[in-house]
Amino acid sequence: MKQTFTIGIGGAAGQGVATPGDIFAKIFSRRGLHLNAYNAYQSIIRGGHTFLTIRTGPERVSNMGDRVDLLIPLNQDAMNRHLGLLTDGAACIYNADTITPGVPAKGALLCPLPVSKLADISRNKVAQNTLAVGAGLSMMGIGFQSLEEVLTEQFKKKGDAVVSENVGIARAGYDYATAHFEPFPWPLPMTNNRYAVLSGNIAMAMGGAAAGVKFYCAYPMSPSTGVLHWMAAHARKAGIMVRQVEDEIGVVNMAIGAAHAGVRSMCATSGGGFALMTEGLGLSAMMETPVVVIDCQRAGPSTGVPTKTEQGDLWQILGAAFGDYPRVIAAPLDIGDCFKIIPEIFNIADRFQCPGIVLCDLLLSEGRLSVDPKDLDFAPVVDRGELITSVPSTSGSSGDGVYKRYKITESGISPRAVPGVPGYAHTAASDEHDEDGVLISDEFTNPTKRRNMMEKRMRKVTGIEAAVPPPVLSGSRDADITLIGWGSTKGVIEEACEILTEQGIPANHLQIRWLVPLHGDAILNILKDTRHTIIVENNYSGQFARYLRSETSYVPNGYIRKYDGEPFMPHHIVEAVKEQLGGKSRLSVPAHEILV
Amino acid sequence: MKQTFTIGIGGAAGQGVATPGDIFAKIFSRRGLHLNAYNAYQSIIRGGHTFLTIRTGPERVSNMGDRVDLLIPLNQDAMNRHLGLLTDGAACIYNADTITPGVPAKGALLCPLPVSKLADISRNKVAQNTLAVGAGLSMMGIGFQSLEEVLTEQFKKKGDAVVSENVGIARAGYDYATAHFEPFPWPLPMTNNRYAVLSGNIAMAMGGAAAGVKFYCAYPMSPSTGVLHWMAAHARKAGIMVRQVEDEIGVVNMAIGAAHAGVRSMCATSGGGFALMTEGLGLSAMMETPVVVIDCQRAGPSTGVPTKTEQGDLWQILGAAFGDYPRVIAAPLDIGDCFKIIPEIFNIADRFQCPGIVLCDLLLSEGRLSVDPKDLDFAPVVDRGELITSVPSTSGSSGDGVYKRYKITESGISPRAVPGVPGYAHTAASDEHDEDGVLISDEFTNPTKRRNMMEKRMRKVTGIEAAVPPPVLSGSRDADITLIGWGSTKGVIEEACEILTEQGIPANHLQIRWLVPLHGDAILNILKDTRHTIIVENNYSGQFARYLRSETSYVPNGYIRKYDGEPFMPHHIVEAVKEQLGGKSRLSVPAHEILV
Amino acid sequence: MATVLVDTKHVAMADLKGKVDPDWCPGCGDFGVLAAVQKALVDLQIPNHNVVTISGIGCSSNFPGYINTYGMHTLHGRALAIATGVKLANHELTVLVTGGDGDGFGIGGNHFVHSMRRNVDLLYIVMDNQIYGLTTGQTSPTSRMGMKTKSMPFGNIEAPVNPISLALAAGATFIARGFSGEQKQLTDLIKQGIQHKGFSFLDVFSPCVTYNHDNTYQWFRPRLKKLEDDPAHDPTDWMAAMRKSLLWGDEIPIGKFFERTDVPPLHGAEPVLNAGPLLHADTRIPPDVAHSFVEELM
Amino acid sequence: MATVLVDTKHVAMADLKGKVDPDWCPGCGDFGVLAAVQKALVDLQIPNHNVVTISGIGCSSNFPGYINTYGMHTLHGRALAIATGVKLANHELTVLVTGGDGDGFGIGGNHFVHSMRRNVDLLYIVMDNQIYGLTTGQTSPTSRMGMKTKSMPFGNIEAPVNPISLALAAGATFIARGFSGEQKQLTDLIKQGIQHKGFSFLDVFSPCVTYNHDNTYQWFRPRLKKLEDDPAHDPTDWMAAMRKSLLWGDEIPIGKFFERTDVPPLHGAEPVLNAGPLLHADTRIPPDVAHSFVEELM
Ligand SMILES: Cc1ncc(C[n+]2csc(CCOP(=O)(O)OP(=O)(O)O)c2C)c(N)n1
Ligand SMILES: Cc1ncc(C[n+]2csc(CCOP(=O)(O)OP(=O)(O)O)c2C)c(N)n1
Ligand code: SF4
Ligand code: SF4
Ligand SMILES: [Mg+2]
Ligand SMILES: [Mg+2]
Repeated sequence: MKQTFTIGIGGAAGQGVATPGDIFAKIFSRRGLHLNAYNAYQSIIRGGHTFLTIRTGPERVSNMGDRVDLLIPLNQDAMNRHLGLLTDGAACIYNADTITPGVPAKGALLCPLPVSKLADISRNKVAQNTLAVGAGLSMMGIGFQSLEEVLTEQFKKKGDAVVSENVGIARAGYDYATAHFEPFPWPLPMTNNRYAVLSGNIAMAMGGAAAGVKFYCAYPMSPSTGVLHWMAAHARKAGIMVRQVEDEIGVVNMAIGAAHAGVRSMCATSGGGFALMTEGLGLSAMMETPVVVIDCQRAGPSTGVPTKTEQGDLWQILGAAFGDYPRVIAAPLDIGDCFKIIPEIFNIADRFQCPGIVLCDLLLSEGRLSVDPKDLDFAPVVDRGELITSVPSTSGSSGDGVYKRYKITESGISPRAVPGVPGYAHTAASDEHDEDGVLISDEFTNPTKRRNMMEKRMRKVTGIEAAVPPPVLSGSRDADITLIGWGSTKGVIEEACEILTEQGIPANHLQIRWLVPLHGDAILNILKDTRHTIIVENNYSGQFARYLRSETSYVPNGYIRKYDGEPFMPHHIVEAVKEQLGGKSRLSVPAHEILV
Repeated sequence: MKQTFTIGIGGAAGQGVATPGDIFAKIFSRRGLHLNAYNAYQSIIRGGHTFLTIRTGPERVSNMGDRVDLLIPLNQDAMNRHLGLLTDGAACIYNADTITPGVPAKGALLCPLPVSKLADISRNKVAQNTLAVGAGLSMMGIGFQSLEEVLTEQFKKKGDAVVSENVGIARAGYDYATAHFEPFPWPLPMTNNRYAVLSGNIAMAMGGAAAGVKFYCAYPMSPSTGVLHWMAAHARKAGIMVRQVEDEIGVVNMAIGAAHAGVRSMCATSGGGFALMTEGLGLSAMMETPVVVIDCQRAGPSTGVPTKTEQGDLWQILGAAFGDYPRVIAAPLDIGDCFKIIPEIFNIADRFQCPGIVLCDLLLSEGRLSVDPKDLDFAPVVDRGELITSVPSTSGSSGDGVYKRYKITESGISPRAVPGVPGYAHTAASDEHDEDGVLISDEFTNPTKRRNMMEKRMRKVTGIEAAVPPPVLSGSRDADITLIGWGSTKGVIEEACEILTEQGIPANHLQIRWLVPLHGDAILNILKDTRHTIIVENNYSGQFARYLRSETSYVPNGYIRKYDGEPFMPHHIVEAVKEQLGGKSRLSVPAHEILV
Repeated sequence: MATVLVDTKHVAMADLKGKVDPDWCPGCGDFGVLAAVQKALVDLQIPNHNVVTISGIGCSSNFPGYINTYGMHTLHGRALAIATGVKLANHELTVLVTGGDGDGFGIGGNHFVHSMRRNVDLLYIVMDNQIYGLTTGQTSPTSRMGMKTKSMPFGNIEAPVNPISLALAAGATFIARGFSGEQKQLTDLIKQGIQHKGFSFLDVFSPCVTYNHDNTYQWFRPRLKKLEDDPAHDPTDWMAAMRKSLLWGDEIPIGKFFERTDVPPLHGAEPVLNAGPLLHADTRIPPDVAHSFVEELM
Repeated sequence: MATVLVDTKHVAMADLKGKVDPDWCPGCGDFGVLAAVQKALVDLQIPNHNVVTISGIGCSSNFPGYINTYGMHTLHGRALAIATGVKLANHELTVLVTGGDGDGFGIGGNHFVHSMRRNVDLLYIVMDNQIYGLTTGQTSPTSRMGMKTKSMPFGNIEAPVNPISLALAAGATFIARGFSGEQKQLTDLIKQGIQHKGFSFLDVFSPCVTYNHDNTYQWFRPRLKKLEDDPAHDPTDWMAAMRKSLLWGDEIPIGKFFERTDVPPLHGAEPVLNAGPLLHADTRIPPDVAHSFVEELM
């Protein structure tokens, strides 16, 4: 098993849960440690309950894990909710002035801080937080200097006095813990690596910049808004036109307009906004104007639980817009992949002149992960496909009378001229049209031309299939259990496989990244050699299982699902697998033990 | 084989193709004959080409059939396009002054009318049409009186002079044909039946009125607009509030508002408008407010071919809105069923407090069929479900402190109080909520409550399943071929089965009316005894085949598809079946021979 | 607007308390709007079961959960469409629509215009904080030019909408502006809006203390001038109201801009409703009528 | 608005003829609008490849197919949103948006308001026939009260929108009304609209001879009064324009209601476009900038 260490910080919105989280994250990543952070929060600005989990370790940390090693409850509510999570070897640091601890499990340590004695709480409202950070770092065996550095950076804008006040408080917590609390049995290691820590939203935004996106627009919607925020903040440096639009219908159509004029164009939303965009996707398909739309899923239906995660939009995406048309749909596997997937999907959308959809979710969008900076490649392959942005020097001065925008070709791809190129003027229409772009819906309906044009467009599917790699099995071919997942569950399934294998149940893992096209044959080929398959997904009805079946007829041996708004933890999967191997059921729905 | 007779009338929009069609239809139905009419038209007000097919006969006529017995081309273009359709025994009546015939097939008769000699064409622009109707009826062996009657009704508002002018012209055509053209070998029979002739749109509108719809709203969109037109014209008599709204988003939400206030509420649109409504469907599901939405499919993607038919919206409907929620989706099987299905789906939507979707298509919406008036039952069973519209006399004066709108029950159904009832005030929310309707998305997120509420809602699926009958096989169990279809293709598949059976290939037929829930087990049970199955549908990708597979893993032996905008004709299916039985291919895409 | 149906018991503030306390940030302007609405309903003695409070999505749109009436907390931007359906299905209900500036003027802009021209009989209260609150602080359609937010960190380059001018142009028949820090006037405007028979639009400055640091209580107070204090102001004069609507800067008018009472509300213009609310109508089509429908087709 | 990029050859009417002839009904007002647009482009000598004509769906929206420019025939109601994207991606293009009253004021109403307040640099021509033509004759947002159509056979009970007042309230910087029977003025207004740097709105009475028997050429002719014939009319006076916009009945003004030139167009307000159209921008983020993006996260 990997060595990891998890801190849980709980409190009300507005109590400053984020800051200690950020400080820990910075210190860990600068120490060359990996980390994964997940914040269970609510759609509320002040109050309620927020629980931030930061898990760190020298190796890649792919999910929030199963245990909390250090609990920092910032109020009584957080103490009451979470003390029970602590097991042998874990500790809880809390403000002894305001919080009464419950009875911890055997071997779990209570570490009360006499906050008002250690800091002037009338001057500093978040003194308890800073003290706790100091105390925690001391117990983890991390030298004080790293904390001093981070605090200095953080407060330097506010002047030396504020810096030294905060460093002083942190120091007091650090020293108090050194004197009074038993350190954790294994100090956190250090490596020479340096990681960037980022959310999936930032990753997708940066991925867009790397892909050459020049137009980004959006209407705010959790959990996708972070993409807009990054884009807006970096627009001028990156040379990207960023617009906030009146609604999501405007968003998708504005994005299509910009794409049609020749630039790479992207937008992001969540399920409700995506619902409003589907008509536009059909337009993109019919005009053969490539655009990339990101859907960051949250718990539905309808407004649902805006701050909670789910993989419940799959069928909405599969059914987006009416009629048949070519498109490409991908689900990033982790936060690093959120970056990588954007240039990839743009290349396909551009080459095949069709919409590209990225199906992300709150877990990735708002989670944070340490990523090796060299995985953030700002010079990816860019393939704009057959795009005519100026009169080709070979063709003489003009396409007049020759150029057919929707030329019927073997590949289904017709060279695309953008407005402004002399001699290539044409009309792109949402109505069915002939090779010249002339409507065959009004005066000139024609079943033969209609059929030919449908077939031309749909021929692109073959090309897209070839452009998208089939999925591969992770882990040993020879396993008792094969777990199948898609998108964001990769990390937690991976860890569940490791645990199962260690516990004597060899497990391997098939994670789907490209949803459309799916490569059903390749999947069946993989699955035919398995012993017991279970599809793991974060929704009620098994949306992926149903989709996989629609493409392959495949029915797995069992299902593990969760639809309470919270992500899977490794033990949820491990226990469900054992339950199913024991023959108890074919469908497991693990209960989420963390009350958030 | 059934005895039927088919008239094809072709001309430009604005040339008055509709009127002779209406006259024939009236005369046939009053003669106690059945009929089926399909108009291949274009999205153009004047010009272009329109081809109306009216098929009649003493037995039920379920589709446009394969042959044209009488062709009436109103212009040269129509002559050129369609003369080739005529085979032995058919005839073509045309204006000899303006139209030059081509060479007809052997045995097909040319019947030129010397129009300017028979009528004063400077006075009457559509004299050629009226002459042709008269001539045609004479050749069919129908007495002139029935025509005189219909013309008198039609023109009586314009005064006696107009009536007698038109009757005179018709008479001239009638007499000329009696004198010069050979009559059809078998005269059209008469029966004592009387039929109503109506389109699917009118049927759905009337079905709504019968179901007790009190609120109907829409935004015009072909081919659904006929529902609005009927509703608007009959609103006052039927006591229905009919509104035209600014867009389809407004439509679905306004309909939900009215439904929430306690009345049955309906709206209709086509694929593009439906795309804009999906967010609203999620709202209906989450607030548990029943609403019925009709989608009249037309050829897509995007604006597509607005006047052409397709069954291409299925996956859009299946994927409408994000997240999992209970709903019911039905596809009417013919125009009579368009009426019947509306009260049925309202009962289910009301009982299970969920959205109901009717998936119709242009073929039914704008086609016309003779229907026995007693099948238009204006007193169907109405079950509003557990609806509280006044303080229950048994419960004392108030629900205060007791009533929980979203009470967790075994069935998933919670009694629904409408605004205005004292003591039952509550808030219905699109956010996830507890039994009381209090949000659990903001301050009070709670994975356990969330899970319970999801499960409560989804439990309704079991009830819906029980309320919806499984499909049944038509025809002999012992058949070489089983054709599987859904919705509007029923009639043509039925006839194809008859033809195949007659030709020595015993065929039976499974037509799906309820799409969600699907009753996959019942279907598998039926299909396990079949020899060769073929799924027939009017779209490119086999949307139903893919859906059926997602629910059952079932893969048929072959597919027959069409996506050129035109409906199937029986011979398309018959020939494709033979081709597939011959092992030539598993997918047939018949070409449409009628150039429209 | 509302006909008291059954209940004649006295309506007190306590009767209108919602099932939960508001989770708005301390100091949020929306508290003041909630209090004023509750006070208005008490003053007008409208029983809570005859009131439907309908909202979209946003901090302000959480409103229906905090008041004990029938409530609908619907989709972002769609409250007015839903409210129109509610009103037409049962026009005896008092319909209140509550929401934010993003909800109403951004995504909901089309329903805004069309509900007004239809003169749907309801009171529409926008808690206008010139920011997207619930989504943690982006530019809204009423954010001023230059304002810096998370979505326009270099400052807004788009001119804001003017809700009052727009409402005038769209044909609302009662148009007013309030301030959540001005309870008495606000309550009075709400009462007038409820009593007005037609579309009543009330734009309320309701500061977002968390995300809008430009348009604060302090910023508003010295600028706001009550229209009722201007003896020359004639709320029946549409052009004058339009002129007033343009004022923004040192002087920002609050109060009633405009009212006309000569236009029937939508539900009053359609004879189908003459016999009373649809909710209570017979669902069966009379046999002779049904018969005539079929006969037409024969 | 447009910078001539490459082509300096003379633009003639014939160059602007579309691939097919219009399939509008004989006598349809839209023919006149098409002719006037073509004439205006010839007068202004804008090469066709630098023009993008963008429409929604409707009879009038078939426009792009009938003129030889780059064209986009998009979704019902969405042309303005798409046009905004086009303009921002390549602001050297001349962007024309053409469509119907249902398209623009009905389903497209929200983009109407917001594109105007953004002052997107384009000319928006609405062929306003006060009816839904393509869908065979339903009430439109500009249909007058009482008008009988297939969707309101007992007469319209909803007040129409007033596109000119609405455009004024929404902040369009050039606002005019034309008549398709008045070619010279119409051509002139189109030229002005194209040359205006910002959102130009041109509402054109374009009779539907097939479905609107109320608002015919005959109905319009005696009523229309040219604003340029009124010596007192000052198109820089917003309030005066608003007052004129209210006229409907015996006198209906056509001509330029309003123009202001002091507001930069949207593309001129965003420094990202200072270096030229995005279409020609380098797609690669410079390595040092990319490096700084990553460093922020470490
Ligand atoms: C279709 C859709 N798009 C986006 C959102 C996300 N969203 C929720 S509230 C909101 C804006 C809130 O601003 P406002 O309406 O001004 O209300 P406030 O929170 O400021 O009171 C947005 C964009 C949504 N719920 N639905
Ligand atoms: C989302 C959507 N809803 C409805 C339609 C159907 N539709 C096409 S054109 C049109 C209205 C046409 O009226 P208008 O915009 O005034 O144009 P006109 O035909 O009068 O020129 C409608 C409702 C559509 N294409 N898309
Ligand atoms: S974020 Fe702003 S609008 Fe929302 S509750 Fe807080 S203060 Fe009010
Ligand atoms: S229907 Fe009306 S708007 Fe359409 S082309 Fe004919 S005249 Fe013009
Ligand atoms: Mg706001
Ligand atoms: Mg129109």
